[in-house]
Amino acid sequence: MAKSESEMTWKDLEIGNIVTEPGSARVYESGTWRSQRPTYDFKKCIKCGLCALNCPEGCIAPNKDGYFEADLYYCKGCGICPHECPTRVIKMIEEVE
Amino acid sequence: MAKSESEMTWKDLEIGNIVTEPGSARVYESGTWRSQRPTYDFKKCIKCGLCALNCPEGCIAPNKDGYFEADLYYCKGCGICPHECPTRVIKMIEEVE
Amino acid sequence: MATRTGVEVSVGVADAVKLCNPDVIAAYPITPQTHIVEHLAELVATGELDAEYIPVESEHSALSACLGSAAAGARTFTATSSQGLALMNEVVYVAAPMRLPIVMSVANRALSAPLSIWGDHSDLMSVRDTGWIQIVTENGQAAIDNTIIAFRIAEDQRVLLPVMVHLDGFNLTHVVEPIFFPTQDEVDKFLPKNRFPLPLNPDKPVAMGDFAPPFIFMEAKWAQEVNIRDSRKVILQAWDEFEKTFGRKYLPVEKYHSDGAKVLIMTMGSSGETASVAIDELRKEGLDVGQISLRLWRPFPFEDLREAVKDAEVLIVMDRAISYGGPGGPVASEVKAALYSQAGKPKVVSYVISLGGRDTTVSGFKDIVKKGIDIAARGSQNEYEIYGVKE
Amino acid sequence: MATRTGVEVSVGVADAVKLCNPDVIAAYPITPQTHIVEHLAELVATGELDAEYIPVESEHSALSACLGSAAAGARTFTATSSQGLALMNEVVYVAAPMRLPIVMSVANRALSAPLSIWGDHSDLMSVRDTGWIQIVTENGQAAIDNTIIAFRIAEDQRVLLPVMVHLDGFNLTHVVEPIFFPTQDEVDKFLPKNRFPLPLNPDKPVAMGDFAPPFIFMEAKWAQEVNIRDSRKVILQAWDEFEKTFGRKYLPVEKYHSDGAKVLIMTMGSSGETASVAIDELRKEGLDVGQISLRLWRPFPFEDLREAVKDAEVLIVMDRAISYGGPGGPVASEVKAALYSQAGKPKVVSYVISLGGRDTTVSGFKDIVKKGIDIAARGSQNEYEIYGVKE
Amino acid sequence: MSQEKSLVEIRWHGRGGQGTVTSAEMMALAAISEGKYAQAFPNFGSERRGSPVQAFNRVDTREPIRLRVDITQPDFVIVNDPNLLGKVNVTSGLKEGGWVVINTSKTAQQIKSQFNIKNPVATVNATKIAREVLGVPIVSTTMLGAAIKVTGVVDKKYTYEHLQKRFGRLGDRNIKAMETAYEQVVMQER
Amino acid sequence: MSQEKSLVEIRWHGRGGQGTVTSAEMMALAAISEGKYAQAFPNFGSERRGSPVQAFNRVDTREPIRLRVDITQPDFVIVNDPNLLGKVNVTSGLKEGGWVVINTSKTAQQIKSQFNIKNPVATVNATKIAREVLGVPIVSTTMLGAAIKVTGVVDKKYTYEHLQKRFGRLGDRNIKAMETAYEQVVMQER
Amino acid sequence: MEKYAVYVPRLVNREEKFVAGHRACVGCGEALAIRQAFKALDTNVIVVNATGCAEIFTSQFPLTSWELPWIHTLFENTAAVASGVEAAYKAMRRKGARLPENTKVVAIAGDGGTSDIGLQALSGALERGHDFTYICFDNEAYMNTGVQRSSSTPFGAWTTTSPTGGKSTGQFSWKKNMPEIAAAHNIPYVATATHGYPFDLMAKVAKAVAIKGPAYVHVLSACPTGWRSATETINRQVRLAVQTGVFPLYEVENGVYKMSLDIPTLRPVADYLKTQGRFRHLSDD
Amino acid sequence: MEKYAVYVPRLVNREEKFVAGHRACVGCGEALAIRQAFKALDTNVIVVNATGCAEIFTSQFPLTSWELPWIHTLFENTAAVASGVEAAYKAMRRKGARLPENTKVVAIAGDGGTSDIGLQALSGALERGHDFTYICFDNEAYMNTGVQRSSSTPFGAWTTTSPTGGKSTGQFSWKKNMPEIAAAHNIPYVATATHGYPFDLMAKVAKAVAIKGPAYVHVLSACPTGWRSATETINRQVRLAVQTGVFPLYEVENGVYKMSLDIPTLRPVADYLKTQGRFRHLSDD
Ligand SMILES: Cc1ncc(C[n+]2csc(CCOP(=O)(O)OP(=O)(O)O)c2C)c(N)n1
Ligand SMILES: Cc1ncc(C[n+]2csc(CCOP(=O)(O)OP(=O)(O)O)c2C)c(N)n1
Ligand code: SF4
Ligand code: SF4
Ligand code: SF4
Ligand code: SF4
Ligand code: SF4
Ligand code: SF4
Ligand SMILES: [Mg+2]
Ligand SMILES: [Mg+2]
Repeated sequence: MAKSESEMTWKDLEIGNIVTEPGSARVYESGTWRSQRPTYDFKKCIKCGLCALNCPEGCIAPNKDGYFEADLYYCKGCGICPHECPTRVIKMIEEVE
Repeated sequence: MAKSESEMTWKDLEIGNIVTEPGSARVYESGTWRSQRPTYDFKKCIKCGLCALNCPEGCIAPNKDGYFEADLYYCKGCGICPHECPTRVIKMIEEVE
Repeated sequence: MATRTGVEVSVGVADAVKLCNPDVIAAYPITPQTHIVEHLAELVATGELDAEYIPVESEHSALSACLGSAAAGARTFTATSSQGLALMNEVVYVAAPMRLPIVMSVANRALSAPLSIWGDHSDLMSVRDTGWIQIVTENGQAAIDNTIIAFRIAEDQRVLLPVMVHLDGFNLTHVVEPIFFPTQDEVDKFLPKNRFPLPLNPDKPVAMGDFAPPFIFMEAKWAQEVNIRDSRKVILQAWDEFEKTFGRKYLPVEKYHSDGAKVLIMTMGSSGETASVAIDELRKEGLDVGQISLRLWRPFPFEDLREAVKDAEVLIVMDRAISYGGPGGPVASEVKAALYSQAGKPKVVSYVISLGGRDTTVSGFKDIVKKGIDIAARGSQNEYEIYGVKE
Repeated sequence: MATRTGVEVSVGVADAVKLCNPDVIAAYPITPQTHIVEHLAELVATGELDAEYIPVESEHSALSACLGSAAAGARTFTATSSQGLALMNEVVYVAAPMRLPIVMSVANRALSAPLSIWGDHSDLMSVRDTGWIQIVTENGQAAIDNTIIAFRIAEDQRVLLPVMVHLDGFNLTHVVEPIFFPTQDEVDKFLPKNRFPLPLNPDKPVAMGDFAPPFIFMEAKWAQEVNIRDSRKVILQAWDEFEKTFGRKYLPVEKYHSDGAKVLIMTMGSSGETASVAIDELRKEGLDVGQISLRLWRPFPFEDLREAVKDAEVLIVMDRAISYGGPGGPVASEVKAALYSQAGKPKVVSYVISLGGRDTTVSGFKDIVKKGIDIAARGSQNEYEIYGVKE
Repeated sequence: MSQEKSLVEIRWHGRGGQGTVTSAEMMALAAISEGKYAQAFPNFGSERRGSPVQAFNRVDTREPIRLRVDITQPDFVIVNDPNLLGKVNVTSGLKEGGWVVINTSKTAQQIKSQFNIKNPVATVNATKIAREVLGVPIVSTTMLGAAIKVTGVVDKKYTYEHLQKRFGRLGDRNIKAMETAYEQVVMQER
Repeated sequence: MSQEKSLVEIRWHGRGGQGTVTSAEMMALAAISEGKYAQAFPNFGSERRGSPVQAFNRVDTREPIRLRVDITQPDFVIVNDPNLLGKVNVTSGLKEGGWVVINTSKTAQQIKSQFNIKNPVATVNATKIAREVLGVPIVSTTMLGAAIKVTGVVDKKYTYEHLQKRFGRLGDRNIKAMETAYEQVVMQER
Repeated sequence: MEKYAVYVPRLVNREEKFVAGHRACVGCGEALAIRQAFKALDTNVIVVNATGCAEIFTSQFPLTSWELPWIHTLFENTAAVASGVEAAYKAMRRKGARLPENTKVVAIAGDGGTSDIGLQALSGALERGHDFTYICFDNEAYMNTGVQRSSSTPFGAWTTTSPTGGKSTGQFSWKKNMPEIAAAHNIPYVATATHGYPFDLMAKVAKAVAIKGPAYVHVLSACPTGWRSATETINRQVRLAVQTGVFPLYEVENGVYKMSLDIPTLRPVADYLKTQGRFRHLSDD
Repeated sequence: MEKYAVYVPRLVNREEKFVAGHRACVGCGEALAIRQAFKALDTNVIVVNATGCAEIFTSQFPLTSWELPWIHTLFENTAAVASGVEAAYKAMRRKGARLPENTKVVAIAGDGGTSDIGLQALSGALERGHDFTYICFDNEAYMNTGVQRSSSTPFGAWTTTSPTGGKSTGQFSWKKNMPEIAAAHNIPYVATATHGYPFDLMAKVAKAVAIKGPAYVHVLSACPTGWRSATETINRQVRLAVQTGVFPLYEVENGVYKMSLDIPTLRPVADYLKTQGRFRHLSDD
């Protein structure tokens, strides 16, 4: 959408308010919800991908080195990934102001 | 009811149109529906009461001699009772005009 | 060429649906709608109609299945009545704002309690806020013609709204009468193929039914309102086009000896036909009385109504429903509201008639007209009048 | 003695229900009604309230269970909102003609689609023909007081009708505010024991819910209509009595600086409180404007309305719902109809505001009043106006 | 309605499940095929097997029928089931002079005196005809023939296509039954 | 409304599941107990655990509150969760000169420059207080104390009964947390 | 016929709670089954009735065929209404109201009102554990509205909405197994019965009502009108359903299944099908 | 954890059809389970979604978290809407419309939308044999509206409408056995799964969708908000439900039951209960 949500007029609406852009919620920064964040000790990582499979946000993907890392734009800091990591790569730390 | 159905006014109705006389449908002569009627050869009757138990109208009861007999005010002439009578007491015959 | 045949109106409606070649029919039986859906089931069973007939487990699911079907881009039909319409109430409300062009026949019948399988317009009134286009018919021909027309209106790209075609239970649905049927070719020409613009389709995913926070809800509802109001011109076009093709004309407000008449009665649905016999007789008796009848209930034809009553001094409005503890007849109430600011507007007398299958006969209508004129002249204690209740 | 406490209005309503000592509560959760039923569940769990709480599987069953409960002679409460009210629509229609004195709180919320959990009056309007007595409240105190009053009205032997108490979702339900609570003793005195005259009881079998052929249906419906119209006097008595006991007065049409004012705005529900702030400011600015608000929606207070507007030249009616493709705001439509035949009636300007949680602020109301006066003077192209839609 | 009344109203009496509505329907379909205006409709409501039921016709030779109310004062009454006599008031509302057409083995005279009927009565033993022609005592089409003869509202040949269509391979036999009753019905003015 | 404005409007910022609504509720309950008029209400809508949420108060010393609309121009803003700064525009609509009360270990000066806040800022390390007094970092009652101090809309003693009632055997500790924050909050005008 | 089925007068209560003068079709199996069911019960019963044939043929205003307190409200909410009645009695009794002893609630509905439109209300009431009995009178279609298919209509049966034709040989789906679904709710008692075995039926209904908690009885009820069959043989028809294994008679008590009848060898299903016109097209080929 | 659960990248489709940026609570098991389920599927799927958490957190206007065609209409009609979509594709395809190949319909709903208010629509759709898959994400209460009990709430669990108090120890009734009820409909495939066993879950969902005819998958989904539990251990919580026998993992294929996991000795149920605040009052005594 070109317009911001709050600027939309009734004429901007698709028929039936249908949303035509799949996956458009990707613009939403769910990372603002986070109170803690994952940190990594990639040396231990076996690239098994279990962290990614078990992230409710679906925000973990291989970084440029092929290590699985959270996208903090989305990560809500639930702390699941450290629990699923078989090799204890991940640790949660408090967000700071 | 004192008044006939078609004479009832809105003021004659109970709250919520509740019917306060249990079993009042007994006044309805379902026998007018009949095209055939049961006849009896009571000599064969063992007074087992199966005919009564199997009459959809519930209109069979012992007569003054204790034989089970249909009340023609209600009997619709379905022909079930002869089929349930173990001793073939009952036979259906056509109603005549 | 159209053929004239005798047919039970319900069967005729089903045959009309068949001519429209729907893809999906989802319906639940209820008296007096049953013959419509039974005949459709029959047509599907024999192969005369190639459609999926979904024998759902309730009316709520009937219309819900229709939502899914229409959203997938299929031509979709259902029919119901009374309790069925009430049971699907929540679903009725969502079809219009979702812009799903479903066509539904409603065999009008009284709403319980007490249970009645007989006709009135309480079911019709229960959905008057739902945003469906609503056409009310007064004879078999109108019911059948408007079933075909309904698909055209609903699926028009400028409209994309669900349409209800109301026909009175029993008084229409169960009557065998002469009907002119168009041919398949004629219907094919009149009714273009369905092409719902944004269907559910993996090739081009869309999301239908997002929830709307306060920043946008009111805009969405206003868009809906503008849309149904604007559908008026498409409806008129469809009726015009229908007349050109088939020779039968339909108008939002039908007139019968109404131009110039000082006294008008206003009807909606099949009782209008009986009433017009009364009008004939009254005119023969020398009374300056005419009739208008409302065919287009939603969008409400404000302009047509105002035009039709502009010369009248007395307007007697018949309703077949009561808004209990409220304004009495909903039609009369809306008519008064519509005329409220008009200069020289008629006196409006509101009559509730024919609830739950009670007939209003020709002499009944004559009686109402006479009483109505009297009330207009001398006033009444009542917010509205009711006709034929045994005192 | 009554105590003044801060309480969330929903919790207050539940506490009020508790004071009425109901036997059965059957309810299904839906935002923004949830806190009412959750608190009732809590009161039952702790033993503070001795009642059966039936956690039904849908709203349809919620009200259905209430039918059974009330028919058995038990004091019965439920609460719902929006989609829930729509889903129980068919059941809502049967409660009144069966004369079952159920009390229901409705936390008013917009009807889908699009889905909105926020407030407006579309749900309220969807049940306007159903024959329930309907009280609309504009603040927490009114919601809570009228919950108690509702039981008294419903179970009055002259009434025996179900009663809805409407309170705006969120704007009332979710606000903590100061409330005066009556004591148990006071309530016990105000509210006699339930004695439904013909309950389901093996000692004296009755049949409830016979079907009604055409020879009697219309009589049954007329009896229902007379009954709800006559309930008016009982309602007024109950409010009088309430005032005597508790000192707070309720009227079918509430007035605020309205006597003699040339311009009136009419509101219903909680937005009326914000509006009255606007009225104060406008009056300070020198405008001769007053306010009336509708508290009794059914039975509609024809007399009170006419009396309240008799001096007004302009009446600006606010609606929080649209009858799509129809008359716009249902309240304005009924008001126009009610005033149709009045001599010297005001010009009525209809405004739809605050759908789906959109706020109308003090300055919004001021704007509406000014625009409304202008429209009354110069006319408008529109059947009604809508306020605050982004163009 | 500027001219003489051209409308004829007919009431049928029978029992639920015996095809009374079919009689009326065939009557209307035939009249429509003939180019007339006609209606057929049942007694609105539920029709239980065995219960006394009614069906109705309106036939108008001149103009479209606009009446959409019950028929309470018929011009003709047709009684498909003789057992109804005495149980149901078949002549209720029947116009003076209006014929009652009855399926019976009795004579009109017997019927009139037994059931105290003032109106003229036509009789036909439709049950017998149906048994013989159709093999079953279902008289809906048979009584149609008698009714057509007595009411004269339609030429019986217009029933053919409809009977064929409705009864498929039993069409011919139903036509025969109709025709037989048409021939055999006895109209006795008094 | 014939006199000076007696109405104070407050907005709270926190996260779903952290008791922000409780803060506002306690504030209103206390004010009402004091005999004032007050409202507390959440941001209407769904409040997901973790999501940024708001809650509101109106307090009026003189007259009943009739406003039933959102608060868009608060007199005070209270920020229960410091992580929201920079993510949520906490000063949106805040009246000129209106205080922002923030749970933070930083100084007002640091906060103001880091987040470019023009309004006066009061700070309190509520998380630390809560951890110490309650044993958990849940700051709803702690921040209540700071808010009471800065807004001055209610005497803090009127919160006691409500904190006791809401927190039962943890009531005293919550009162302590509230009082501690009340004492420790630092109001720095610029 | 059940072997012990003789000398009814000694075994069966003579009082009728469902009286003569009703308007069911001639030879209605549903009327018969209802009569038998309520013969098995006492007068301490409140009846909650769904819309359907039974409701219509017993309750034309201003009359009633019921000697028991009876309520009908809608088609699909029977179990919910029953829940409300049960809860009301529970609460009022607990709170000291003077009420008759040991009041029982019995809900009755057709197969449509049970397995289709009323299923959810029923499932909810069973799950909540109300003390009531629900009896489904299964005539295998929506009969009251003129024989439309329900989910309880057997595979292949003709109805007006499962008609036969070039593209259809009647009902396309298998009969929904309602007793099984009820049993999956883990309620104390589920049973099947039919009016062809009246003593079995009566015993089961009596047991169901006596048991504390929800009980479900599923009663096959012949409908000569909808089944296109003879009226006089309806008992034979349903007995054939049992004897061919089409409709087994059994009980499920606290999860334990028990067959009610010993049928060493089942008769061929065709014996059953040929008694009814609705299956005629099947035997044609 | 499943033993074969390593090297996900090789085993699992990396594409997300349910994308990041949704608004589920931190640590939502339902969001996780949905993500896993749709990872198991291709892009040929149309999603029909009931009102509930999943619908709300994925569809705030004007955005959508779905890469698939998706529709939400109401809370209780999900299976009926899915019926309509399925029938529409069937009819349009038969009549020659150009449509993508092999389109599949997947309906998703919460436990409330499935075992309570949406049960009837589901039962009807299963009975009619539509070719679709229904997945119930069971978090054991009405979470979207703030944790009210459903019929799927386990016995003893605290919710806001099964609160604890002098007269109540939480939920008074036993958890409705939804998979069993689905199985009683004699459909080709029924399975249970949970996000704690993601490969099992994905395999079952893929199988369900591949099978012709109706399939039902019941997915236990932790809700830390409603369960009053920690977010980081949700997988452990649901695995304990399996390992204690509280939530067995199994499949029913054409009526044949098969356990999915070999658990020689069940762990004590208390191990499971103590992970969640909603059961706290139970361990108190
Ligand atoms: C909501 C609703 N839909 C439809 C109907 C119409 N209707 C009344 S009874 C009935 C069928 C009843 O079938 P069943 O429950 O099997 O009982 P039966 O008549 O066969 O004994 C139907 C469809 C109704 N009354 N209400
Ligand atoms: C008819 C109707 N009743 C109630 C609601 C309110 N409501 C919306 S979602 C929901 C609960 C959903 O529970 P569940 O299906 O278990 O899904 P969850 O949110 O737990 O994932 C409720 C009660 C509604 N939307 N519609
Ligand atoms: S903390 Fe939670 S949200 Fe963040 S990456 Fe890990 S699993 Fe995903
Ligand atoms: S789970 Fe651990 S080891 Fe596996 S990819 Fe993630 S961080 Fe690496
Ligand atoms: S024929 Fe039928 S109705 Fe008559 S007595 Fe025998 S069983 Fe009863
Ligand atoms: S069934 Fe036969 S033997 Fe038995 S009582 Fe009846 S008539 Fe007599
Ligand atoms: S239709 Fe069938 S069930 Fe209904 S009354 Fe007639 S025979 Fe009985
Ligand atoms: S309430 Fe539970 S299911 Fe809903 S979004 Fe939050 S964690 Fe997920
Ligand atoms: Mg049935
Ligand atoms: Mg849930």
